[in-house]
Amino acid sequence: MSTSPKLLDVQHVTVEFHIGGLLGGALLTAVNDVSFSLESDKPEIFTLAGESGSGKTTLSRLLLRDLEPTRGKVLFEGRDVSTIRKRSEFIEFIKKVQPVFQNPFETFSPLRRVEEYLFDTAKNLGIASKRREAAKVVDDALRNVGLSLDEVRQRYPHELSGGQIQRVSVARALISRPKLILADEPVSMVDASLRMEIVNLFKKLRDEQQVSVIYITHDLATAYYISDRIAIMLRGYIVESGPVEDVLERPAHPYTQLLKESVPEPAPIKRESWAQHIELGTTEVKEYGRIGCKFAGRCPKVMEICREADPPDVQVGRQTVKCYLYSEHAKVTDAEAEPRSRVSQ
Amino acid sequence: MRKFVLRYLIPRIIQYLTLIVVGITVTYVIPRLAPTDPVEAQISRMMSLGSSVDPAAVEAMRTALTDLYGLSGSPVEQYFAFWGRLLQGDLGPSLDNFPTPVSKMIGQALPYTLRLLIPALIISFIIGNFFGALSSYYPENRALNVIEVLGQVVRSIPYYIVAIVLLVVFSYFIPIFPSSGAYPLGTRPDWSSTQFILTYLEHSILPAATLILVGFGGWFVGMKSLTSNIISEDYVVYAETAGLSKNRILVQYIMRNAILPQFTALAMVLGTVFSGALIMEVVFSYPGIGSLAIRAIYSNDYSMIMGITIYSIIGVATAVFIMDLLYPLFDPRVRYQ
Amino acid sequence: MLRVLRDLLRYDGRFRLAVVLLSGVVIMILLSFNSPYDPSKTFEVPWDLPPSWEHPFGTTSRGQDLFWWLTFAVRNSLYLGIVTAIISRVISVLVGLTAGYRGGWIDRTLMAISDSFVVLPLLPILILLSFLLRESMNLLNLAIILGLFGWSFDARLIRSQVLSLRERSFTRTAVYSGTSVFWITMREHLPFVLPIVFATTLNNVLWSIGMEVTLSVLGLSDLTTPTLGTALFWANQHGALVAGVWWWITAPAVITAILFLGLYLLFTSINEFIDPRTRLRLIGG
Amino acid sequence: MTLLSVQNLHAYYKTEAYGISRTVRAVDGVSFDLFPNEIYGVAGESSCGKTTLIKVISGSIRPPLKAIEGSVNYDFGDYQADMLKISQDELRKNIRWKRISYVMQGSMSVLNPVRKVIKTFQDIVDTHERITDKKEFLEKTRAHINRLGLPTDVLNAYPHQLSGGMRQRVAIALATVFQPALIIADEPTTALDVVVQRGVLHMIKDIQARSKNTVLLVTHDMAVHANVADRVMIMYAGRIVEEAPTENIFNTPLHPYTQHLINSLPMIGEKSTKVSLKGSPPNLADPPAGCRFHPRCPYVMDECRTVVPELVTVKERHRVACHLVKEASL
Repeated sequence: MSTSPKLLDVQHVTVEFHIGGLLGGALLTAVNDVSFSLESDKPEIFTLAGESGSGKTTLSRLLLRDLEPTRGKVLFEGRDVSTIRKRSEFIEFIKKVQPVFQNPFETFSPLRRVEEYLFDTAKNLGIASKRREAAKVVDDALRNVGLSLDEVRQRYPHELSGGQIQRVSVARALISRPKLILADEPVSMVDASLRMEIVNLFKKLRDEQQVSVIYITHDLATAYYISDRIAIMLRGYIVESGPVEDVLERPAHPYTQLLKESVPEPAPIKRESWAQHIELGTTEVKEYGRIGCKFAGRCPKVMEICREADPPDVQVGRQTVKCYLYSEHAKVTDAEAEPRSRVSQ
Repeated sequence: MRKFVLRYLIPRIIQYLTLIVVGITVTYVIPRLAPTDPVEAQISRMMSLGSSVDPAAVEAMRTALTDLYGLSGSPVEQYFAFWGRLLQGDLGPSLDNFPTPVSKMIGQALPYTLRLLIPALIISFIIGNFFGALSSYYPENRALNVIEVLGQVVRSIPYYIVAIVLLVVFSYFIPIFPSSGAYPLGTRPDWSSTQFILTYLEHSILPAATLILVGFGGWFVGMKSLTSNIISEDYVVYAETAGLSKNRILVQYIMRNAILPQFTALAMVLGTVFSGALIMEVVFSYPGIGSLAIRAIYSNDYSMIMGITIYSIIGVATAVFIMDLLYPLFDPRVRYQ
Repeated sequence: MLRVLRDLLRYDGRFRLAVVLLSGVVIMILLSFNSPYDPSKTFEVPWDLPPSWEHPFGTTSRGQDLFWWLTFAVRNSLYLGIVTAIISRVISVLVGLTAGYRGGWIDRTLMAISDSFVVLPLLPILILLSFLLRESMNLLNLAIILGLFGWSFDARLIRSQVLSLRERSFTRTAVYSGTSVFWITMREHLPFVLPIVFATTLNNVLWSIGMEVTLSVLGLSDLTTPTLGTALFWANQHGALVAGVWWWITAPAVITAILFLGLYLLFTSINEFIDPRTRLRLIGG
Repeated sequence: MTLLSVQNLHAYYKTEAYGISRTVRAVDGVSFDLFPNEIYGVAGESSCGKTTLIKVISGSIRPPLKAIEGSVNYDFGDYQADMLKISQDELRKNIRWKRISYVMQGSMSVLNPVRKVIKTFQDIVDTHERITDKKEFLEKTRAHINRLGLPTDVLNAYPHQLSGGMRQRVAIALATVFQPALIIADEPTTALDVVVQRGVLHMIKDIQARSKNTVLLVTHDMAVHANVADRVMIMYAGRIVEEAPTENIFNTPLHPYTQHLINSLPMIGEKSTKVSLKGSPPNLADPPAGCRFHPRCPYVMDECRTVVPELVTVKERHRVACHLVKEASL
């Protein structure tokens, strides 16, 4: 048991957005009572997976202190990040936590040379004070991602490929030798032939430099490839989490099951099963407003109780599942509902 | 409906009220910036014009002026007193035509301005937008390119110069239009006589042309830049790929979408267009608010100028407010949030 | 810089025309420093002479050589336009950046005020103001007043640009590179805001020169200073058209048109050139 | 019968700004055939020329794009057309939508935001078959929509009221109102979530199975091709590198680029290490000589640097452009 505080400890955070005008409008819960943590002595790649509107991007902004939670706390090395007020504290924070963004062509201003961002980072975070020292630091960081300062010097973003920029983006994040990197869909806009080098980079960082990575994605295949643990998000909730092999090889939540089935395999072997008819949900807004389990509207195993209240978190094997199917309560209702469920099968 | 009221209507009402408060406050503050006592300066200015004014009238004017400037009591009291009178529609008497109320004179001049301004605004809006869209959809067309250059030139030149040029050309070098007034000097307006209405129209052609010309340039240029963005929108490319006729695409896909921001722009330029109309009236000695204003300037009729300013602010603000309220009729995205 | 000029001259017809038109204007301005006549003096030359070699633009009914008098007028009008533009640029950039950056109630308040200024009919307000301040209305004061009224629309444009820039990823990259707000504004946002500032500067210069013409024609500016507006005022006062002295009206009107057209073309062509999209196209994006 | 025959097509973008002229050789010598009743997949990375190819074969060539050489011939049975010579009028009257329809990239925004969905249907139908009976049109449209599994009320909605997936399905419904011989679908599911993507692709497959027409499916996502396409063409830097039935492409890929594309894709349940190719796709304004893939190819030979490999048929319906393969088969 480790005595040092956890690297990252997310405790029951909820983010509500007020949509609409000054007086009216509605409350949208983008992140709903989410908790998870990363240990400081065991670097890992933790994936937050979900579709658009699942709240994963909001959650990443929260972890970067870009947003404040409506309720709950985000502790980084024991400190509540919402208490970071002073600029010096913020600089200390971003020395240890760094982001990598989704769109490589938006990460750097199209009108600036990319190396400037690396020099800025080195100087602002106090890694190097002189330009020559900084050049060394920048070059080291770039070599870390398989590039060098000579390759990117004087280059504008559009002169580099998406894969190169994304590597520069990782290099920038590495300059201050952070403990945690938040990568928000880092490969979704990178060409397939260049994608794996970036994904592999995260593995290398974890294994060789003890950097933990929070990998935010909608792509379950790369998530399976690199992560240690995964959390599946749906409409603001984490519906299932655990070691990636367990969650993706034997998904317990019906939503995870549907997601996994829907991922087309890059081989023409499962064409038939993939082509089975599926039920597409109602519009997104409707699912947000639903009471009880957000998936109830299109769940093949839906029960009465699912529409009444939020399901509890249940431990199933090594994974945690937010579903009545596995709760004590469900067993009772299940028994009552048995005849019907048999008919439906 | 409730959502519409809360999200759309209330912010607009707030904006409307802000507009009036800002405008009226500005007009309240301005006289107080004057380095001299405005009342005395005013009276001495009037005296210096040499007209023999009897002392009782001067005294009455002094009271009226002090009242008008709202110079009794502390600044805060003055400010509220100012509002108090405004809300009663009391803008005081004209100093030049003492004691005819300013409101009455403005009321008489306003129809002339509006009868010119509104049709000119509508016509320039329609043809400017139409040709602007046309010219960006048919970039190769020579005639449209010539129109564009004209539009750009006219748009960048002040109203006054455009008016003067038209005046010089069409009533001095080529005298086909009367040069001043809304009807010949010495005629009395008689709205039942066709003869009178015809001369009235004849006199209005040049002033209206000035307004339309300048407005046309503005709408043309604005529409052209809007449509050149819309032309590359997916739904236009799609409609072309689907083989829709050029006319249908131009009207239903390009103009229909580009016109929406133009409606917003219409509300924003009302103040400018109104100002332009005033200038145009001065050039053509057209008997509207503009002429009233210049006469007031020459005769130092302060209360008239104040009245015109306040009425203009309220009038323009109200027009903008009404247009804002009409906007959702044209844009389904606002209608169904 | 020279290359940019060369490229613009070679490939942009608008720019060439602008250079031609504005050279004329610049030459006039330079000549004003060498004028044989004092513009404040009257009846130095025979009056009402039509244009001739000796008096290229003719002479006025006040006995002034119109050409030399107009050299001062162009200089003063341009001076007014530039001073106004500088003042209103400072206000609009400050308001636009602040509102865009700070957001929240500051944004709402600033924008409510600026929207009001956009919509208000300025001419009546300016008439009222000039009327009251007529005695102290010199060129500089007029420029300041116009500057105070001419910032609102541009502040709005800048704000909306900053709002969208703030949401773009590279702003966040800069934030997590530890860059301070000041440097983010200068390095990340200014290159995108600059074209707007530049384009609006033109509009503002033109607008203020036009406003001066308007107020002068109404007799509300300092009528002893030669400007394009006071030229027209004096011509009107003397009934130039009725008296057949058509050049007195035509010359300032034509020069105003040339100045306006020249500035307009200059700014549109430069503006297209410094537009980030064009720049991207040029660096091969 | 061949529906479409493309021979040696070259299509370039030529631009000029402030004296700098550029030629981007987006499609550079492409030949292939399309047959009735198949789903033909086109795969490749960004800027490999697949979007340009679609523009040319759908007759949407406009500056700066220019077809430099080659031919694009359609044979619809009752009507033949050469896409590079056809007049705009004829294109509109005889081909657009009635014979070739289009599901665009970013179909989310193909619907006019200020017009109800039904109006867009009306615009398209009226353009090609004058609507005389409004009621009949409405009934037919409803029936069409329902047959594709869409609820009737989408017709009375404005585009912004529909979800992304629903808009995409409306776009497909629009593309199929006239039973066209060819449907071109350009990245139809790129912006969609996997579950919705699956639904949309099912819809495309269903339509094709029912009307036995041809679907040209363009996407960078090999996994989609594996599950949807009958034949797949792989493009790289403006040229075809390989073309084969889906089974062959995935089971016996011959070109090193194809092999890499397939082997580098991670799969759930399989954790072996995947690697990327070195380097980046070339700049088409200045492509490498010889085989355009040679700077990145792990098996590069001298010949590859200078000689452009021809696209040769190695097996039935399996074509590949690689010097390695040529040697092996000799």
